[in-house]
Amino acid sequence: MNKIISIEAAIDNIKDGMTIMIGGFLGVGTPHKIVDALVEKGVKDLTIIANDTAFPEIGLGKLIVNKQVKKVIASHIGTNAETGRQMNEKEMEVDLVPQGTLAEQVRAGGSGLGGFLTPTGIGTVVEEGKRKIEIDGKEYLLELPLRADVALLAGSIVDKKGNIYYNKSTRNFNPLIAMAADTVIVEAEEIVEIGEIDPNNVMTPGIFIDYIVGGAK
Amino acid sequence: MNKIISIEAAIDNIKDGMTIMIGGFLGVGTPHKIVDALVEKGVKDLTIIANDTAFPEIGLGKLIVNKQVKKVIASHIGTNAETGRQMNEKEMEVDLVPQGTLAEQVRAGGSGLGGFLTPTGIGTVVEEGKRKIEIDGKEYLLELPLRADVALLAGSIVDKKGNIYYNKSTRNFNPLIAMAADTVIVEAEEIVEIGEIDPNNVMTPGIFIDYIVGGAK
Amino acid sequence: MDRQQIKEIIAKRVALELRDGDVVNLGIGLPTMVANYISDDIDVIFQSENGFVGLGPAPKEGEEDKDLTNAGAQPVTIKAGGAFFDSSTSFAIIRGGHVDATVLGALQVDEKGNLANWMIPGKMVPGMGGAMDLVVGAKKVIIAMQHTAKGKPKILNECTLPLTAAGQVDMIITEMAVMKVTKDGLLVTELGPEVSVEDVKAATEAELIISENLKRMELK
Amino acid sequence: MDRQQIKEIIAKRVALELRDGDVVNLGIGLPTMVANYISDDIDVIFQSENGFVGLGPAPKEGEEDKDLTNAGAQPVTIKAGGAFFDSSTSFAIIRGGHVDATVLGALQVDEKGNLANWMIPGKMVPGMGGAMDLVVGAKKVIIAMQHTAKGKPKILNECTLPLTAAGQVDMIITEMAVMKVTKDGLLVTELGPEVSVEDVKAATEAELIISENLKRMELK
Repeated sequence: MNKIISIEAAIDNIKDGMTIMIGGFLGVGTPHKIVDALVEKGVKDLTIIANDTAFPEIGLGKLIVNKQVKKVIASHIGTNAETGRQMNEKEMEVDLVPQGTLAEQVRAGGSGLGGFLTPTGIGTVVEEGKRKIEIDGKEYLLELPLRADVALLAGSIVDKKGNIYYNKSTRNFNPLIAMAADTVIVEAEEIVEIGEIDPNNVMTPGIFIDYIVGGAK
Repeated sequence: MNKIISIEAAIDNIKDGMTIMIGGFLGVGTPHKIVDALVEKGVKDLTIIANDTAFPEIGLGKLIVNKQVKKVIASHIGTNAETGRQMNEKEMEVDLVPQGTLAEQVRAGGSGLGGFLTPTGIGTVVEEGKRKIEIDGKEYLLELPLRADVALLAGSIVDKKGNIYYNKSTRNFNPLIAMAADTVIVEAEEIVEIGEIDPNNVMTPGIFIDYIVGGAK
Repeated sequence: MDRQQIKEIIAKRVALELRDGDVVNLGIGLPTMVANYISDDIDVIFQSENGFVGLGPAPKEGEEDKDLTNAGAQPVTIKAGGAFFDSSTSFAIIRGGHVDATVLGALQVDEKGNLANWMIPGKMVPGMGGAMDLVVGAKKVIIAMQHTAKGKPKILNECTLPLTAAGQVDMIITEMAVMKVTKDGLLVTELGPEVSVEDVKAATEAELIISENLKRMELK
Repeated sequence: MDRQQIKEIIAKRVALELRDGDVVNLGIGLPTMVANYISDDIDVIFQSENGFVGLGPAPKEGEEDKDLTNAGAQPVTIKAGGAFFDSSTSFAIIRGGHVDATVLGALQVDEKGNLANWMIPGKMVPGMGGAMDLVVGAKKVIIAMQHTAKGKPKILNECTLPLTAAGQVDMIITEMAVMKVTKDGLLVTELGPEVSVEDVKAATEAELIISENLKRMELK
């Protein structure tokens, strides 16, 4: 099975109205070439699940500036004024989620869990509409899993089976979204032969990866 | 802070009646020298949380043969006939837990989660005494976190800050129990200087580790 | 037929169910033999629940690695392109639907797809290990076993032993037949070598539906 | 005092709260400055919620690494003995009580230890990022901020803005005072340079309890 495809073939998997998870933290560890191709193609009405909406001219922030996004689920939007503007003018829906809860929701979605109990958000607006469960006298919120149609990852070194090695702080949400979507595409900074990444050091096993797109290098 | 201590000093942390998590899968990835020292010392009435009870002459199975264990929480005891005998004769209590649930309970215990919902065990005796919660028409069991007084890990390469690199299939429960106990002790196969393990390849950050015991090599 | 021949038939037939690129978890015992009969022109990735994908064959004598064993504590190898992980990730893979098929033995299985394979009360209580998660999480659950135990049926109207999981079995493969678990009951789609429909019925407690396209197992 | 001097006082005083071996997460802005004032004879490990421990100072110009930034997207370094991980592990660390202290700014904080620092409805809604998890999970929550905003009190009887977390703040450090959140209310234990009890009371809406052992901040 050859998983390496062109960027055009990769984004053919993304249709109007889909839910897309995108890796990265303020643009670090984001598959920039795939995002740029999506901006160019103009797919619209997307629901984006990501840590943040990056910056207007960097990363997935561009999709928002280009009005391709119907809804955002993220922990932080403060670095992209356009997200706030579209939210305030009700052009786009924004769900703000505590970062740890968001990471865990994606992990649950990829792990077959029906949800989890977290103390985060108790006593705040995050509680709204959620079930509260008491365990040993302490209150927790029941948070539900998140899944997507497509996950877009950035990998520093990717072998031809899709095994991924992330460099430094580029890892962030990438290994989590790799497990939580029907179709998983990684943008590789460097593609290497099978066996070149020590099995001990693989951070995302290739079994999660459907397609590899040759990236920056 | 010097974390390296003698094996005697390490097991001084373990008292009669404590709950101890021990890494390993049928003895692979188990801190054998620490277990042997515990057998020799004869600490008793322990509650052991581990994947399995290994073999009568290998790994934590020795603690059971030596009648130091009051209760075992594990997914599998079939390789150690003495566990079954003590269970059947009611000399020792045994909680059998599905392996994925056990791993997740330990992870929850170390992660500040109040519990999680799993489909595993629905329609089986594992349900007994547990709350069932329906999410989108599907039933899940609410499983609760596990924690311990002390966790005993085996690490292949450990630096002086306690950063751990596990070789091959020795990893198993070790990174999980590292987060879920009040006192965490790793038996190192090899101790190296700080900086010798690439921060990308650290599998258990040293912040979880209280003590390092020099091991086999 | 001797026991070895029976096992071979079962393992060979199970192997035909696996597809190129499939991630598969094989139980210990008979299911492990399936790996020996997979066609060379497909790439099946074996998962070992103690923490890796890319499980390879046993090493040569003298080349065992103490740090690399399967879920039965036997020395194994890892293929190029494999990957190690911890137990929570291993079961995230299993429970999360990332395993395409699991092949497991059974003490009992019934027409509703219920499976009992982890304990006999008062006699044998080894624990469920990873079986409960595997049966709930794998996309396809294949039971691979001898059709009967000491002449007694193992395919029942209803399991009497404690269940491993309820209604999760997709397929049963024995030396006598291939059966699919359907809403209406067990559908026999193939017969084993030199076995008649009557033979299968006689060795089975559960009601059987015989497929209109009933075939003989094609084993190489 | 100018703004820079005020910030310095606060950062220096917060630094005295940190102990050898502590794992600490510093919020962006003023809290980040705390790292500059930690005594050389202790080892404090900084956690960065985007995925590592061992956060070091900013790199020299020209030595920035595009793959290594802090939670504010600024280029940083990692110290020897640091470690990278994914976001779920990062928050397992945070929520699981493995962070000894977090230092955060605030819009409002009240005498019950309630904190509001993530939004002003209709005006500023940046999102909570990791703040809600940090405040719930860290063993010690230290609020480091200017005592007032444009002359108006920020330390209130009760927060009016949406909360980040309820009852989680342990300590408030401003240029005017060090306050501990106790069952009985806010206990003033230290005064800032050239500040009187009356000055602090005038700048604070919440009722203040004055410690019997009231001291002057000792800053180097």
